[in-house]
Amino acid sequence: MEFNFSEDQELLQQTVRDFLEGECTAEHVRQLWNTETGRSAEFWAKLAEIGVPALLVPEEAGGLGMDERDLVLVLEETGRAALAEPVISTAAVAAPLLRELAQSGKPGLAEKWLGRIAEGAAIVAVGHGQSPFVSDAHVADLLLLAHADEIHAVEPGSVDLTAEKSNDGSQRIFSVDWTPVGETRVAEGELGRELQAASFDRGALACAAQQLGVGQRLIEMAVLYASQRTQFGVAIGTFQAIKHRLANAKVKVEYSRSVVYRAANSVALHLPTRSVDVSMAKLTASEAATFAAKEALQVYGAIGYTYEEDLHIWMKRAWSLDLAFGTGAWHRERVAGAVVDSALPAESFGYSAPTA
Amino acid sequence: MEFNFSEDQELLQQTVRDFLEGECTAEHVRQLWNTETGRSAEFWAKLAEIGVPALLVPEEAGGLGMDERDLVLVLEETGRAALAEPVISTAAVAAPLLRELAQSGKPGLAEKWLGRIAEGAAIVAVGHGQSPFVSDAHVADLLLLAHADEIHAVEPGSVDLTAEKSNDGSQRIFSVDWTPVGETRVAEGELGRELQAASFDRGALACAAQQLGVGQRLIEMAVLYASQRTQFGVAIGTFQAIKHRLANAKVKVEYSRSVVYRAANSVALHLPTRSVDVSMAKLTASEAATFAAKEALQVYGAIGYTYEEDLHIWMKRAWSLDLAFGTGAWHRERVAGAVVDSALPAESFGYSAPTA
Amino acid sequence: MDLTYTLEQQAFRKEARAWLEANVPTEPLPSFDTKEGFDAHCDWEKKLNEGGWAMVPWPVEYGGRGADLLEWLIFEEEYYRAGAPGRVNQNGIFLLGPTIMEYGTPEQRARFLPKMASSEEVWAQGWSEPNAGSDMANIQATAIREGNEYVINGQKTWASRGAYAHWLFGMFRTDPDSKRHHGLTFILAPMDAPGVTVRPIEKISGKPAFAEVFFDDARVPAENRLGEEGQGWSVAMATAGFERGLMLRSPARFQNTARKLVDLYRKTLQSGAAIDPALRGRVTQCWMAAEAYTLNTYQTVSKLLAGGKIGAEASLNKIFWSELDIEMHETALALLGERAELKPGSPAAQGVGDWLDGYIFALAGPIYAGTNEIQRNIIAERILGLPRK
Amino acid sequence: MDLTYTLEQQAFRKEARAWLEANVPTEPLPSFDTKEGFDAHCDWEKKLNEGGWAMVPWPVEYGGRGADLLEWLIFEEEYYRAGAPGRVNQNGIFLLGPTIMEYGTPEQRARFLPKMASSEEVWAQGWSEPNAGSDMANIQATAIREGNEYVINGQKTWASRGAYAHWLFGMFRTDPDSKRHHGLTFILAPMDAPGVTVRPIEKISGKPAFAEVFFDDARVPAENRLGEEGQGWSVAMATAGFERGLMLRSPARFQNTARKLVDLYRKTLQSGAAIDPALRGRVTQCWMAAEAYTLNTYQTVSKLLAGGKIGAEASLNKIFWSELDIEMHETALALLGERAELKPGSPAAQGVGDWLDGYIFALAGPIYAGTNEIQRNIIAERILGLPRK
Repeated sequence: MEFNFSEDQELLQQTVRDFLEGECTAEHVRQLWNTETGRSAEFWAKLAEIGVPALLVPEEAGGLGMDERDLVLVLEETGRAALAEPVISTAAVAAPLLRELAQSGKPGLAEKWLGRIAEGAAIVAVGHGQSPFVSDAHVADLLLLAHADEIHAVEPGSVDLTAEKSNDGSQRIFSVDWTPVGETRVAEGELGRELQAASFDRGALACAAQQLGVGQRLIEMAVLYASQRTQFGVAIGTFQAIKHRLANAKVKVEYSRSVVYRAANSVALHLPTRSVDVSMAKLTASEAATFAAKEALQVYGAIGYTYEEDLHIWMKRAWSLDLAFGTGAWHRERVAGAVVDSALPAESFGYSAPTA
Repeated sequence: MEFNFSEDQELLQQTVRDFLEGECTAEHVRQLWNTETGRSAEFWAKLAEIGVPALLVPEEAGGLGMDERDLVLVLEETGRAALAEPVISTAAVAAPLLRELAQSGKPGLAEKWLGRIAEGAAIVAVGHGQSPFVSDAHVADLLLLAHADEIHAVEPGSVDLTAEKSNDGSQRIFSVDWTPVGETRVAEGELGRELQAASFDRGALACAAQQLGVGQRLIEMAVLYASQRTQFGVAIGTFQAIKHRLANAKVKVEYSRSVVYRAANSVALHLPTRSVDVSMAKLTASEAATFAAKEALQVYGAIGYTYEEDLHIWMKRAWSLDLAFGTGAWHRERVAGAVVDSALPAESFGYSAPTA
Repeated sequence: MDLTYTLEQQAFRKEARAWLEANVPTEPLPSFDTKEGFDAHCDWEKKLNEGGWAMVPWPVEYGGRGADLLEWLIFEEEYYRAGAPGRVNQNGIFLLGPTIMEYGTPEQRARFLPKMASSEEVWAQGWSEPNAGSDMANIQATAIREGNEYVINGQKTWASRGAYAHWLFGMFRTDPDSKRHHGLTFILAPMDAPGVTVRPIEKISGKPAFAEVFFDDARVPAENRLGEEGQGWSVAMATAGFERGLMLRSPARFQNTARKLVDLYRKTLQSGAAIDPALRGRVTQCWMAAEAYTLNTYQTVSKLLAGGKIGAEASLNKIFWSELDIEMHETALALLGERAELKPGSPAAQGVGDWLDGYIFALAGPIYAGTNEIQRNIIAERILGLPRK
Repeated sequence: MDLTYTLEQQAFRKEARAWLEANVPTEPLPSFDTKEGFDAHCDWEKKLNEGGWAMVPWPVEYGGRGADLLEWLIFEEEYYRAGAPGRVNQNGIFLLGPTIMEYGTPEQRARFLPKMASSEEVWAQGWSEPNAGSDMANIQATAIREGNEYVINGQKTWASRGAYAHWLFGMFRTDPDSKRHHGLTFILAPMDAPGVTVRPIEKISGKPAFAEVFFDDARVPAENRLGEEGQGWSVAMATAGFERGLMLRSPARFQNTARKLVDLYRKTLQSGAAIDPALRGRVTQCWMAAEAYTLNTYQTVSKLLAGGKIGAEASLNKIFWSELDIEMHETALALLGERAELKPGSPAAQGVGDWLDGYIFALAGPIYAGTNEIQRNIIAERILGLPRK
């Protein structure tokens, strides 16, 4: 039993953090909001240089062959930086899905795409049944779309996109009009359902990991502001009302951290508790981040309510991640199904462990 | 449109308050907790002297012929004083029920009991379908019990009582074992249902009115304590964390006040919105009082957690009134039935008023 | 206690309803945070004024209807019920108007009130400065008397309607050596005076909602002073009292939102979408809270009409409505699921995007007009009597 | 990261489970807040000690099992799973024991630890005084050195287990001219010494739970001092750190409650009783929070085993478990409806009264061991770095 990350994992996290702190500034994010695609091919190439899209690509396909336990800390950093690139769809969901398709006897698609993903030369968008929208469809070189119990690999030319306007300028979502045909079908039946479920859980886990970073960053911003802003002749951070708000936010963020890390482990190892563990992670981390957003806004006061202050960039990330890959209510209901509806006692970490 | 109480109504409230402040001290309540019945015939006689049980008894039966708009302020005071006498069952519910039975052609029962109630010479317990327990059954001279769509007037000798132990020392509740027979039946069918419903709403309104007083008193106690108790060299009431807790409790109590008064008006005038108005009152006032209890305890700290400090007398009142005459969830569901389930828009005070 | 309307009140309601039904625009006006919308709202105010419904609570002599507070409540109920446009001239009607009636000279009343009533002149608030937010007494903008003029320097911020308004009111430090709430004077300043620069501030939705106003040796005549020199704090406190109190947040506003929320719940249920079972109770609770707010307002109004006063109680009010407004919108967004993030114009939004807009608007509630932290301090100290220090 | 147990850990769990299954009393013991229950619990501690399971995390040399923190977690899981009695000797095992190991002389270790392990001597906490609660440094009780003794005067309060315990530990002011956390000394005092008077304090349930302890020229030998004279604050802070941290509130306690809550929900549903639809989500949320607490603890323990330290993080812990404990019990009471007010012995209660008892116990959570307000200050200042003043 060992709940620590390895030095290598922490080093990778630090590398990504250093890179994003230098390059993915609030100003950078704002600039992207004002571009047509909201995405930067140049930035994606830099992310590929430090290996982000290659993380879950097998080594034999030119990737780093890591798993979600390595990825989770990286994703946390992308949340912290409010990164606006398709890291969830391409790096966290599409890469392992293509790997699994290859394992199940469809190597062609993986051969074609995995290497390019690892190099940063291809972006893949992913559609799933829990949301009517597909993120990043406008910049995708390939779309992996769910339809009933099937997965289809669809070329961008054969879909019609309608851009929806998200409150989060980093979120580019589309209604996708397409017709499933036999040639695009890459999985169906039991396999299709399994891969859909695994992909959805990977996406939800990725959102949860980003929310950790978003929540932590919101608290840090509010702490900094409260330490500098004075009213009544003192820094507002000396007021108990301010202190206690941020302390409560910190409790929530810290108590979602281990839940997210455990879910990463469950996904990486395909544990039977994977879906429930992911739902707990998504729900808990999202509640923490949206709570932190609300408290941070109240700490900032009027200035936090303005477009020119950066706070809203992270607030809106917290809100949009909360809705992506299953809302909180949806995930709570999934946990309830396993915990409350089951005839058997739920699995409690440690407590339910069998003896040897 | 006039939402003020009359000078007479306020004078009556003040009279009751003065009396209870002098006689119904925390010490008095504690003493009663340690007696077998938990009730004082002597005290009940004094309440009768200032007219409390006579309030809703018609003048021709020796009462004061008032209605719930007069009673509501009196009940608020009984909550404020944590009075432990059967004022809800006898004065607020049984008296008007007997009056209505007389109006519907059963004058005998009213003739026998109403005058004695007004004089303080009779205590009547009331059983209703929302609770398995009957309060004050052990000291009752008469029990008015619901059974299906019937109401029965039962002599104490013909029921078996099992004393249940309430967390609230002022609450004396009993499981009542009895057999409904023809001779005890005083209402049935449509009339029985109507009278049961009206009685239940009167009881719930009475609890709500008491909760107003309980909530206000809890806040006052906590304010007093926080103004006197020093830590770190200052009164703890100077800390924002303490101030904001009690400010929040005050908001809740004040915003339940008009809701309760409106419900009193609806009950007094048999308005069609009566049941929904009462449910809103019971729920809102109970939430405010139980919230105030929790905040007051946290303000007191350890001392508030002791039996020898008086705080728990009111905390326990808030909790037991919360459960009496329908739990919060039950009342919320009743409002939901009218507001959410109905095909028609809900009646909103003022907003929905028709033009002449 | 008599919770029925008099015949006169019923007649008043009938008249208001008839006029509104005949005159309220059938299509929603564009947001008054745009120039186009600002002008359209001014036109609507003009129409209201011509119909005699612009300044309902003002005395007849100033162009009002002389309505008492209960009639005002009735008018607001009808106004929201009719879905009429937001009031671009709110600062004038509810804040500055009553203040000028109380503190203004006869000349000031004659000069300012009629054009306020017709919305020919729309007013911006100038309460806040960058370092005078919650700490309202920390004002640094100065107005130095020179002959028959005040020379104004400094900066105001969060001026609502500031982007397009014609006039601004606020406190300025006329005694540069004074501290805190001493030495302040309440001044009315035209926004087109030389030396006045307006910079709109966008709220998080990206729409302009406030403005910063910079004064650089701007000169206003001494007769634009409201009340005595150095008495600005008292004048402002009266004005702020109007704002914190019931005048700006009429119960009908929240009842209207609550009813829309109930409607959204029913429609979502009918659509067959999965709904978190907890939302049934939350929707009900929101509806009840809007009713509680209404009943409390009616009781307060009855008390005022009977000669009572409202003081720190306004702080209870502020906390209650601002938290309710957020809760109603959060509940609505929870009902919308994935569509909750769509902006109003988004193809798949089909009208639901107004809830997001409303949510962002509601989020300002606990911040402006005195943060809820300040209100809690006021409740604790002035109503509950907890020690200050 | 490897979230599986080693073979050794699995063997340890198996051994603990087997011993507990064979030895845990089949009937619940009476409350240790009664004399009868206290003695019964001491007997149970004796049995635990004989089985080698009393002082699991203590080193073998002091009668423990030398278990590391992970094994301790496993033992606690098995302990709660088996429904074993509450630990009457908690103050000794988790607070004073480790403190004596760290600060005690060899003689003190030999004198106190074995009898603590066997529960022959049960310890009361003497942290608080009437005017030193949250303000822990405001201690006024004195211990004045006279020759080879300290003469103690003053009063301690909220001494848990104080009614029947044999010994008390706490801080006393050895320098009467000192202020705040200076001049304090950590002293071990026998409760049967002349001049010591114990007055039990009943909690709101009417059951004694704490005691006031009065010292009137009570004399204790100087060798009962733990650590140096005047260094009491540092010793106490180490002890308090143990308390705020994970040692007293093992995750299994909350997982156990959460599982009972799920069970209550299922049974209530099966009984056909009407259930507030919001409770399904609340029960689920409670279960998740207990899991979150557990996972957080495992991660913290992994960090500690890898040589990390736990400091102010213990304050996060305190807030989380105390609020969770209340929420779980409130959810249970909401499920019980009208029966929620029944005490355990009430005829209609049929066992559900334990939830009420548990709720009253839980209500103390945000108060004792440093109120949650104090913990929030600590988090804000020491973890987040917000300014003190």
